[in-house]
Amino acid sequence: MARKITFRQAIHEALVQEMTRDPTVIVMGEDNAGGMGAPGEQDAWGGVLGVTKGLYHQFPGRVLDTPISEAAFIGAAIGAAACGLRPVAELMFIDFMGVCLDQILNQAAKFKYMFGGKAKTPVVIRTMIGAGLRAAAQHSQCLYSLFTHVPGLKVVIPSTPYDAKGLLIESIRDNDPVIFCEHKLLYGLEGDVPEESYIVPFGEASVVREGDDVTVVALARMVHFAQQAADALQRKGIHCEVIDPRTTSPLDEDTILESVEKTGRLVVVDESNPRCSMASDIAGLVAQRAFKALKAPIEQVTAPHTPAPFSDVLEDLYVPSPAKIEAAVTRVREYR
Amino acid sequence: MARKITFRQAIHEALVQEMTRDPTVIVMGEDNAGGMGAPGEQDAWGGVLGVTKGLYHQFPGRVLDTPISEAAFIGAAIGAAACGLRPVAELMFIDFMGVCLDQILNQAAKFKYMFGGKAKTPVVIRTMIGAGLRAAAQHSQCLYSLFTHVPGLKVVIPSTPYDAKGLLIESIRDNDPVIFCEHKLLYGLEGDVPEESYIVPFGEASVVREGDDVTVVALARMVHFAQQAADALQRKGIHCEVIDPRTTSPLDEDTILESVEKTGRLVVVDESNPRCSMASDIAGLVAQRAFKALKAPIEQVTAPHTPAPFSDVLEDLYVPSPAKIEAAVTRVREYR
Amino acid sequence: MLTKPQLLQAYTTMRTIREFEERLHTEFASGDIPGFVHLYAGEEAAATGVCMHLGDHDCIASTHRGHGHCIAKGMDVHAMMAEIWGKRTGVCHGKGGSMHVADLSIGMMGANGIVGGGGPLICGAALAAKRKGNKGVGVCFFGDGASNQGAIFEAMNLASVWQLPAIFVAENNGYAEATSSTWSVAGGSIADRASGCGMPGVQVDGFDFFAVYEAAGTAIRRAREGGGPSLIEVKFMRFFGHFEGDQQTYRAPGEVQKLRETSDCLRQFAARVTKSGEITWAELEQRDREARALIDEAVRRAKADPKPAAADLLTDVYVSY
Amino acid sequence: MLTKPQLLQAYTTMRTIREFEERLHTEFASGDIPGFVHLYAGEEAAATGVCMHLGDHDCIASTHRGHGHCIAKGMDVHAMMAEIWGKRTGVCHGKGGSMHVADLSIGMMGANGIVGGGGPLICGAALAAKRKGNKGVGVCFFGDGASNQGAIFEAMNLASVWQLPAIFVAENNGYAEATSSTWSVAGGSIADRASGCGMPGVQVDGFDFFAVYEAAGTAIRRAREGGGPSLIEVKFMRFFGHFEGDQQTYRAPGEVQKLRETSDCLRQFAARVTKSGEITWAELEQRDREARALIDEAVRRAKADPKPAAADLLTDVYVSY
Ligand SMILES: Cc1ncc(C[n+]2csc(CCOP(=O)(O)OP(=O)(O)O)c2C)c(N)n1
Ligand SMILES: Cc1ncc(C[n+]2csc(CCOP(=O)(O)OP(=O)(O)O)c2C)c(N)n1
Ligand SMILES: [Mg+2]
Ligand SMILES: [Mg+2]
Repeated sequence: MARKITFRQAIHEALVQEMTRDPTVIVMGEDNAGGMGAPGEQDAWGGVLGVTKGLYHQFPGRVLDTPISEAAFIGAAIGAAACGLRPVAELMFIDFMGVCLDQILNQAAKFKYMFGGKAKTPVVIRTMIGAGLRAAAQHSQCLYSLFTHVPGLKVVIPSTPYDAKGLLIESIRDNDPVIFCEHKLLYGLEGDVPEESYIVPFGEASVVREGDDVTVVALARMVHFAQQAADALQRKGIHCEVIDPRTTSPLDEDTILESVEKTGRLVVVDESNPRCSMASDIAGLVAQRAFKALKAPIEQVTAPHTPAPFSDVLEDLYVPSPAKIEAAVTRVREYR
Repeated sequence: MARKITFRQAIHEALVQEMTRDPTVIVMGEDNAGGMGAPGEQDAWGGVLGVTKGLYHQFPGRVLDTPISEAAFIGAAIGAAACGLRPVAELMFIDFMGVCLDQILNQAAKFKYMFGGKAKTPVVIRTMIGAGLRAAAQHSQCLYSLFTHVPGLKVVIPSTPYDAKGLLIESIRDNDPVIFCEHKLLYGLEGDVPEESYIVPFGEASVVREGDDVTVVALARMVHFAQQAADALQRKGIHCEVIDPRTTSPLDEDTILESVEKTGRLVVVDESNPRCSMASDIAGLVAQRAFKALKAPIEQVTAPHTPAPFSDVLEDLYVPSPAKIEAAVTRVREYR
Repeated sequence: MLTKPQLLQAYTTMRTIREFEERLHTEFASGDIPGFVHLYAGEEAAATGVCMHLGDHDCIASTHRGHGHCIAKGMDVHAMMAEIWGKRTGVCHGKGGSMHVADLSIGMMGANGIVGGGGPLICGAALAAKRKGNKGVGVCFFGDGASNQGAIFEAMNLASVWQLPAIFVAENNGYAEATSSTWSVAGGSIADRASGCGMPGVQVDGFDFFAVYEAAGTAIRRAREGGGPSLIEVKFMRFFGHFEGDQQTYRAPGEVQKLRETSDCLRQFAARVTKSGEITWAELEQRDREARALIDEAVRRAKADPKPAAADLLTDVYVSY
Repeated sequence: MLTKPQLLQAYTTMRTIREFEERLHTEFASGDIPGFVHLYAGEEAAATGVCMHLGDHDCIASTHRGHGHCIAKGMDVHAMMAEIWGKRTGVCHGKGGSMHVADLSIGMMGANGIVGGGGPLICGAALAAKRKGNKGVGVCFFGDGASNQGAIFEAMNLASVWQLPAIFVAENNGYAEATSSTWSVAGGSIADRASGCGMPGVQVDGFDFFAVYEAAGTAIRRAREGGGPSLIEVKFMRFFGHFEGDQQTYRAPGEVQKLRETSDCLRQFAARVTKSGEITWAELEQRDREARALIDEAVRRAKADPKPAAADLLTDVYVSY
């Protein structure tokens, strides 16, 4: 386990290993190779952030660039999945879901049910989430709460290179449509990642830190902020249990509920906007199913109910910070 | 107040009165008149359910039929709003949001913020929600939770003819983008509606029934089911306070919180699928802000995490029923 | 060039569709059928003329007006009827209904409640066929109204860019709900949109089975041989309203009656094959009777079939969860 | 037919855009500018040739590559520069940035982070102008990549069906990110897609200001007179990468250098107007100096300007809530 690679490399490696293992796995997206029809290098880009760079030559015919036609190519990935392939399609930013949502919401998510069980749609939609790159309102959203609302979809949100690789392999092998969310500020994160292929199962939260005082559930980049907050709190004698659900659909309810049974206090940290979000979803779950154990109000630490601002000073305020998490934990801890 | 008209007529009347009052109000949608280019009657349809029937002749040039191009015409309504008109655009079924979401999510909702406050987008998107018509998975969704998640949008969900008229008039006069959700099984509902023009303000819940034992928050058709459940419970000596938020964004948090302060018990009824829904949103709100008052777990009564089934027997099970609400209220009431 | 068995097959398919739809029209009026039902009567030559060229490894994506495509692609009529009645024996176990009948095992990717929704999907089917190298094709049926949906345009362009074995069949039946296609399709011709997407486009008379059959044959052969996608615009008119219950006041008085008299694909087909002597009236009438019996039996069984069980509500959402 | 002041105005606009973009290129490299920046250098003739015909009651919808459109439409360059730096003095108070510069008061409906997003919006602007009867038009700029988005196709068809005073300007700069438009635009010509939407479509050399100016004039006049929408495909190539930071390995070696030498709208313009004797080199050089000074000053001020205040985070979401 000593090898350290980045989140970006972990995703790349998962793709390589699955494409090697299974010839029905194909990759598609805008400039996933790059340079189609152009005079210079083929495979010039490997996606806007270079995640798929190299696959084009390694797997001839299996990495498809696309016109800027998300409805068509995301739908094509879905149709191909229904016909026996295992496409991994890249929706460059999750913010672009607005131009192709129908294929995901009304086609992929519903085939199996509408068709009386007689369909299988093993498609993975890889997409970039989150704020922090000064990319402004249309390129900084989380939006996974919207997909989590939709029955028939699975939603995967890794926070570490290890989970990114294992969850992506699991996503590709899974037989249902999966929305795989990659936080743009995590690509450079390094971590231990085994070279061999492995899976991280869906619906199993990771308890990234154990503690008896307050349960903190966090997703994606917020897992790291929660850890930072927990470090600071530990120095003050407050012990957080930090849980990363890793998949929001299915959600590992048991791990969350058991933790709250122990701590009696819950803070949910979600970079999303607050309304009808994963933060409220988990709060609602616990208020229903672990009520007896609760000793304090459930705090939700989220972005505000505003679009993402461009200016760095504003964006830094927009994203939940370790300090805000710390304050929320302190509040629920001190609540009587 | 003695005049009774239907929910459908109330919406029609609101449109007539606002179009009469303000020449910048225009109406558009697929077959909102009907018969364009065809040899027979002009204004042949008035929308798929006849809501806009008659407006075409009454307001020449101000009722626009459209090709089946939701992205284009919903976007056109938004663009026209930014340029000084007050369009009321009809998205026939909210399920079709998938083909036009970008214009709502990334354009209408964000203009004002992205442009530093220097925009005003007074567009109303009328749309049909809900199950019950045996219309199956792609024509029976609620989906208002998705819009509620999005900062910059307002979301309006009337449950009575009175509210439908007053809220639609308010929606048209409002200067922000409004998603106006009409439940398909409410169109035929009759109720008292004043002939004169009036508004129902946003962010003011309606307490449709007072009671001290359990707070029941319900939306759209579920308000009526909650009332039925409350009737039955009353006969057993359990007194529900039934609250209809009427708008989910903005949400009248105070009325809900005050009621829970009084009752200590909450059931949220939402026809949506459960995850990241209005049910969880309200549960999360109360678990954070009225925790001290809570005497029992917060119950959410929702559709299951499945698409809407076609067959009548299944659809009737899919939609939350008065019996299920009654059971949930009884559970929280008896909780010790 | 069609053999006698092929001719009889074509006629039988068209007649079966017609009987299916006429019968649904009657049954709907009696209030027995739940939900929305969109009938294909009048348009039989399109589904039949195209699907005659297809096998099980070829896929079609259909529309809200999908019964004809299903029958032409070989779906079991009782399973369809039961589905439309919301019965457990339905091809989708009663969970889909008329707008979602589907059977992937015969390459029928589903009727679709979303106008234009099938365009992207068929690109996927064609892509899968291309990768498998099985010479399969994907056919997307869509309406004149759907031709104005961005998804259809994007799919046509993508099919061309990827050189997919895909055929886009625009069923221009004159109306999208109450809106005339002469109004909604700017430029007037759906076929003319093909060149902007780098593919051939033709227009054919949709009441003429043979015209559709030939145009489809050319396009499908081209696709199988790696020649890429094509567009066929089929022009005709539907015999019923947009959906059952539609008052159709947007149509000219007598429009449908005249259509039924002068522009009926079944009558035209019958006249031609009997005139040429290839088939006798008696042979056709026998097919008529068989079709009627088939539908009678399908309806009888569908009515008697059991509804889904309560537990079915929660199944079939995921393969695993 | 352009007067000398008009010619000088055209040149000044193009030069200002060029200076703006060249300067941003340098400033970005020094790491000072946050976020994504897409430069318009090389394409100045399009924005300028079109917007010269427009007044404040005419609207434009722009793209992620929007600086040129903004300047041509009359936006204050300091307010733009400050916006790109995320300053409170920016035209959007620092909340939008390069991808969302907008000023509705001058009919500039915003750059747009969503490829193709402007098509529907401009239909709305054109519709509003039509209803107000003010002879205003709406112009949608979009790229070759955007031409494959359903929203653009739908918008063109809708503009035609509604006979809107709308002009669609396809800026075919050869690439969408790293993808060649010869690959992504099946059929090869964006202009050819016009007829399928019932409108005229022309192709013009985008390095030639006069060609763009004339084609735009024709289309805009037609629109003002109630003649409906048109499409203009402007062909050229960008001088920088897709965004700042792009290594551009997909381009041919020396491609940009050659472009700058042989296909520069500013050089071509200067050569023509000096050769014809309409304007002297000295007059042009004076404009060059003025443009440089303007940009210098804008950058100097933008750098010194204050950032937004913390409280700004929560404002401007709604008019009322
Ligand atoms: C995206 C979307 N928009 C609108 C509708 C509502 N709708 C259902 S069928 C229909 C008309 C379709 O017309 P056309 O494509 O010509 O097919 P036809 O009904 O004539 O067979 C409309 C508007 C829908 N189902 N999906
Ligand atoms: C809907 C959507 N898809 C993808 C992107 C990412 N993206 C931004 S610019 C761009 C290329 C646009 O190409 P083109 O339209 O030719 O404009 P150009 O950059 O050449 O000016 C892409 C793919 C986006 N912003 N929006
Ligand atoms: Mg039609
Ligand atoms: Mg380009």
